[in-house]
Amino acid sequence: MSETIPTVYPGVAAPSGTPVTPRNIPHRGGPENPTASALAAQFKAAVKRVDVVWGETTVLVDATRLKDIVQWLHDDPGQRYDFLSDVTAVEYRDTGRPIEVVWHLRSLPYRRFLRLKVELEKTAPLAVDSVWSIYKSADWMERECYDMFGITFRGHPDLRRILMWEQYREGYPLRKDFPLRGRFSRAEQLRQALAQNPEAKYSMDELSIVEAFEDLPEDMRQRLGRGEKTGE
Amino acid sequence: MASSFFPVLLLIGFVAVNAVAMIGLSHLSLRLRPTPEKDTAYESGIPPLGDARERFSVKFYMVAMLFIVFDIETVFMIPWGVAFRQLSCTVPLVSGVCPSGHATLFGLGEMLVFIAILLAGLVYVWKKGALQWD
Amino acid sequence: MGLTQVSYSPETQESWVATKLDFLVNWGRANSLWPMPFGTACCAIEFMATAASRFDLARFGMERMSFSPRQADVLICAGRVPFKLAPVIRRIWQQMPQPKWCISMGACASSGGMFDNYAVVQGIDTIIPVDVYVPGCPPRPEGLLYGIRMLQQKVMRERMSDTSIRNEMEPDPSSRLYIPPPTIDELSEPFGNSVNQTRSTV
Amino acid sequence: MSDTRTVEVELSTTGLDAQGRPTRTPLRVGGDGAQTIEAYPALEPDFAGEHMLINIGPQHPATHGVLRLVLELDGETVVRCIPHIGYLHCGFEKIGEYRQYNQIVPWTDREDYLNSIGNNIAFALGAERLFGIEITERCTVLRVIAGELSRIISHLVWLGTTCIDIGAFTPFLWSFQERERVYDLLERWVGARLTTSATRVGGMAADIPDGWTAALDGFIKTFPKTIDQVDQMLTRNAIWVGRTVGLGVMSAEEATNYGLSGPMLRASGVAYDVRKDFPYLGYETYDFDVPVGTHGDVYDRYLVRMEELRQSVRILEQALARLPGGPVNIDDARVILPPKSKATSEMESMIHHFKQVMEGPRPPIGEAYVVVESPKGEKGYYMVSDGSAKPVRWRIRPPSFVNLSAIPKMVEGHLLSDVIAINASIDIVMGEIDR
Repeated sequence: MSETIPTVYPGVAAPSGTPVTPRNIPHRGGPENPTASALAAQFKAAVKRVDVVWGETTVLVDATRLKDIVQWLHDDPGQRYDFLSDVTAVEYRDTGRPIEVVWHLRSLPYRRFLRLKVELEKTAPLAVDSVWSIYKSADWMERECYDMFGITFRGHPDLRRILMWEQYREGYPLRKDFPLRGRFSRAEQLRQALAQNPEAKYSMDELSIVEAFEDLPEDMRQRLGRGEKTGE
Repeated sequence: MASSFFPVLLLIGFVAVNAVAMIGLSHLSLRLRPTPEKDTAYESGIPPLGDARERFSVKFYMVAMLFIVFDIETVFMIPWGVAFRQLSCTVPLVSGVCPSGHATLFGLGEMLVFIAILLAGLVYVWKKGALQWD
Repeated sequence: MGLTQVSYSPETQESWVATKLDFLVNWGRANSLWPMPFGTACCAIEFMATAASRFDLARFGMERMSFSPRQADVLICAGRVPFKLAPVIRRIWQQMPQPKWCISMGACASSGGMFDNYAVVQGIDTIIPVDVYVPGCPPRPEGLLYGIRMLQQKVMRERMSDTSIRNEMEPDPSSRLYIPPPTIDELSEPFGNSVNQTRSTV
Repeated sequence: MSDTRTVEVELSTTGLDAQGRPTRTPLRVGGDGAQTIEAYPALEPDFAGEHMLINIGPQHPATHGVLRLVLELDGETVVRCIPHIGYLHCGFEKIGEYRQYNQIVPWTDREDYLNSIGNNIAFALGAERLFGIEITERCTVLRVIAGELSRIISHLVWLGTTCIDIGAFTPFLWSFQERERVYDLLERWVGARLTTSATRVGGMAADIPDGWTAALDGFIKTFPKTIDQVDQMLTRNAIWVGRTVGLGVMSAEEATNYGLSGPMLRASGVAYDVRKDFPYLGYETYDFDVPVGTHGDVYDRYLVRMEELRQSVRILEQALARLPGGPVNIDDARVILPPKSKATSEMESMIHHFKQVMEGPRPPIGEAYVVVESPKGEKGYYMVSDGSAKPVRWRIRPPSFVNLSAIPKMVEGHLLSDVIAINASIDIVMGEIDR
């Protein structure tokens, strides 16, 4: 982990002059965030493309080098991107195009905003490095990204579904091939929701806290023994 | 003297009748419709796990005991308060008031001794660390 | 005794004493319904506004909110119910002692509302029996008060001798549902504009 | 001296039960096999009680919605807290891909239903960035007014419910009485109390009726009195201070690293306010200051939010003073409906009207992520468009979702009743957390 950074007062390191509401921003080619050029200099091959869309600098990076890039952005005194605003994924409507995983980073002292993108081919298993070790806020966001898109984050401490319940059979809702009303009929969806066994309400470590193995009925214990994950 | 017990008996009788009537009537008019879910414990809508009969740490029990000791102490103050005038008056009261010149501080002294004893108990408990919570 | 028809018709041939006793009991029940606010979403905020001082719920005897089902009379489902919450609301409904009623507050609780997608129960009447539906998104406090008044009138018309309305419903063991699946599918059918809004591209 | 020792012991059972855990079998010395056993810690009298698992579950008065906290309790102190969310997941982001831009506005109300008109503004700003259009001067000031009104009613609900959680019932009635007055203002403007759907891409649903500014002025004059009453009642109240000081402390680095934003971050000492650092709607021209706490505990969050209420009133005064005349909607027919009079009289406007209603506006290909200072924190909509009338992705950046993810860290070690106070101080809205 990086050394602890002193109390962060926004704008302390930013160039002088109070920021103003941006007006008539060009669609492409606006003023670029200086971090983009610094990134290109630091990680030459990893930075594939830099473009400025509606005034926001977007850097497309190589998936394998992502973790070092984010670590460098977080630790480097010249960048200090200490606020991870969002981790999400985008799947386009034409099936050929790869899924993009997007990180929105913000540097409070330098008042800068940067968007990192990584493209994951749909043919290969969707996996990318987790940035949980750098930003603790990524924990739940990555779990939600896994829950909604099926993208596994390598290195995440506890990658489980966070919004749907653990034994949700219908797949990953935000994928474009997932129908809006779900795959099963309404009655089947309701039956599956109501038919969850009681231990589905508790994660494995909660069961171990209470040493509740004894008072679980026999069939539930086999299910747990077979390694069926529980918990919501 | 005997007649003065009638209101007390009346009160006890009324309380007993009231209690029995409430429980009895509701028991008679009630119609139980048990279902498996209705009998399980309510834990915010989630099936409970583990039983509540856990071993609690001993500090809860000790605080309860200390509370009872000092609560009874205040209970004993009530009869003392009622009879305070009689205690601190060497001659029988005249229409509820002690004739002047005969009032002594015997009643007060008696209660202070009682409290001093319990205070010693409190100091002992305090030094022993029973009140030490965490 | 001819009690097979619905017990709310007042002209059943009951003795004077029975109807007067019914009136007394129903009057007591109707004017002291303890609501269990099963508040999930926006309707819960409007329910809090109804319980606050301007649209006072206490005028109708419903001031005492009971958050435990053991003392509740009315389950007011204020807000949308996702599938993950379905077992919770069913368990709470089963843990409420009889006599109990249910108000489904808002369009989302009554019919899934605008959430016609994979995640939301299309109306809590597929899970629990509902007595009064309050339309609106969220219903204005007056709308909810009107729904509560309607429930009170329904309580006033009940007959103690007809015990069928107080029986606990048992879900059918094979599918754990109260209502047969075809009925649930038919109830949850998309209707109106919701039919052609399932295309992601235009 | 290592505390393991070798003892010749004859065990009747294998010593491990089915789950592979040591069974507490009586030690009987003697017999042949020598067995190494760690010295049982239980040799000296064991006063510690076993841990208990309780559910502050989805249906609970103090969880402000359907949050479920599973707590492992040792006596009364919380040893571990495992939050379970998702009980109000209604698939907002999936529906966003099936709706045109102006049809998404009603969804933004229902998502964070305490700050509905604030969300409309956040969505409208994001969409206008995506379309590349600039809104009129009057619409900018009207949105500032609406945003600050929304911050006031959201903080008032937080105030009311936190006071109920910690035990004071009267502030709930005071704050909801003030909310009703703001509801009247919003209802006269937009027609709805809670689900306002007030903005459109490129303007507002309606201009403010006449007499509305006078009513707003009346509210601005009398509202600070209520804040002072609550302040007088709570700030130096021994019970309130005793229940909130030193609870759920988050230092500045932790708060930034956990991604907290809004009053949660500012209470920890980080002065990050989107209106000052990444301004929008001309906030840099308004004169207001940002309250920053020092300790990052529940009491500081209370103070920061109370101060924000006063600052919002200050902004409202300045915005009301500079409210310019002119049209509310831009007159770009590609994006916004032409006024009804023109639509029924001119042929071209009628065609535009028909096209807007049937197909909805179409943004150029691109993506936009505009961030707004919502009462809970940094709220933003990340929209990706491929040129069609429906977005490819409509991502909601939920501040309470990230703020809540820090609850295990804040809660562990405190008492059970403190869990309720800390949870109330995060000001969570489950609709936004579960989307």
